Amino acid sequence: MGSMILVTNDDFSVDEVLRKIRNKRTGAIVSFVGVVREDDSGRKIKMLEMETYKGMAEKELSDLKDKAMEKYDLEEVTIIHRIGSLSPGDNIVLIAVASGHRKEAFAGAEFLIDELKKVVPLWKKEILEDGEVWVEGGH
Amino acid sequence: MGSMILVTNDDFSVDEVLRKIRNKRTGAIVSFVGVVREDDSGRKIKMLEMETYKGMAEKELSDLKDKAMEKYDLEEVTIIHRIGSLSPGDNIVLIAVASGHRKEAFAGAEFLIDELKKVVPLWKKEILEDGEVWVEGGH
Amino acid sequence: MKVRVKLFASYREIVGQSDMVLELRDGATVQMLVDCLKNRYERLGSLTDVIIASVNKKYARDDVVLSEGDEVALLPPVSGG
Amino acid sequence: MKVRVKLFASYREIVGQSDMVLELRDGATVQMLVDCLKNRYERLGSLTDVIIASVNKKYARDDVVLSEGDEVALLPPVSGG
Repeated sequence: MGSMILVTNDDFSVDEVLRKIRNKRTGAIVSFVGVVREDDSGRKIKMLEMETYKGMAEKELSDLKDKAMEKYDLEEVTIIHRIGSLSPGDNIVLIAVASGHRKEAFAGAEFLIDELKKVVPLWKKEILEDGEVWVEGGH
Repeated sequence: MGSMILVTNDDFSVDEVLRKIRNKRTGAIVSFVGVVREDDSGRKIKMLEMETYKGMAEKELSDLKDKAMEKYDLEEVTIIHRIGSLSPGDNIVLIAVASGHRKEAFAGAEFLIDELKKVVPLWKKEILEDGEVWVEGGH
Repeated sequence: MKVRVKLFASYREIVGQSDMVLELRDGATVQMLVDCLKNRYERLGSLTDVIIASVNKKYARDDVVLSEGDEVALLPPVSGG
Repeated sequence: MKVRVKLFASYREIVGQSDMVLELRDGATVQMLVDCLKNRYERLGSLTDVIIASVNKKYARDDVVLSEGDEVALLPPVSGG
């Protein structure tokens, strides 16, 4: 079992995740990495603070993983979401999906990041040049 | 410029590519990694031999990159395709697409791998338990 | 009965604390707890009509009846990823 | 005139070599070169009706007229990725 769910302060290695996630039937691995933008719709970002509801976030991510694996024909799914202080250019989230074929892997990865932004208890505060703002609603 | 086109015998580091490909506007990086399956539609694969038309493959990949960047709103595109002898579980190809937002990144990456399989002069020979076969047509 | 309340992100900042214990009458629902906090913290009430809540780390509807010792969280619109 | 011919994958195996130089009459097209090779190598002719070709590393239509020194490649259906 190469699947994993993790909410953590630490950065991740995509190479390591991709090495663990593959099995004998894996032909395609699609991954999504979310990155802290320096410029978000005109707002100049100095820093991001990510907050989570520990325990519930992991449970919601795990439910999403199960839903995606059933909905698409996926072999393995790993989701890592970072919390704490992040700077522009830093990784925020990794979604990696291994499947026999690429269509399912693309569809599964896109489904997972779309749903993550809707239901998983994670909150993003942008620290700007001139103040701070809680981002509301996935985008 | 974090974009790159490469046809090579060597394996690649996704972490390294993802580090180089991001810029200040990058919010999403979608990557596709093709992997040698051990079992391809019932055929038990011992080895893969990838052959290319050197020069033309790079030109076709570069054209595809330009096409994708124009068609979708992409910041950077890196494509690495391996040639030579590959074993089950090995990486074959990496497509990494950096964009401001995820929808374009997903669409761009899927477009690139679909087109790569149609037009780029690369050929795959499967070495099976009981013989060998040139794979014809992307799948 | 006593329930534990957890507050996150903008709600936490408005209320000024991330954790509290509330004393509610037996049979109280999620909606009643939310209304009680909206009354106590004016800015929470004016911020939004609908507040999403969880009970024991599961999303819960307004009409869920609470029990002694439940952990209820008020969840601002999420923005992960 | 002389053109250089390159063969890949299954075509290379059928013909038994990856490179050759062909002498063609002036004004010869891609189609004529392909037909010439199909005649010379029977299995190439029986394998497929249509053979995709490139001239100087660009995909080329059958009716492209060749020039002295061109590099023409016969490309089996690709299977990268």
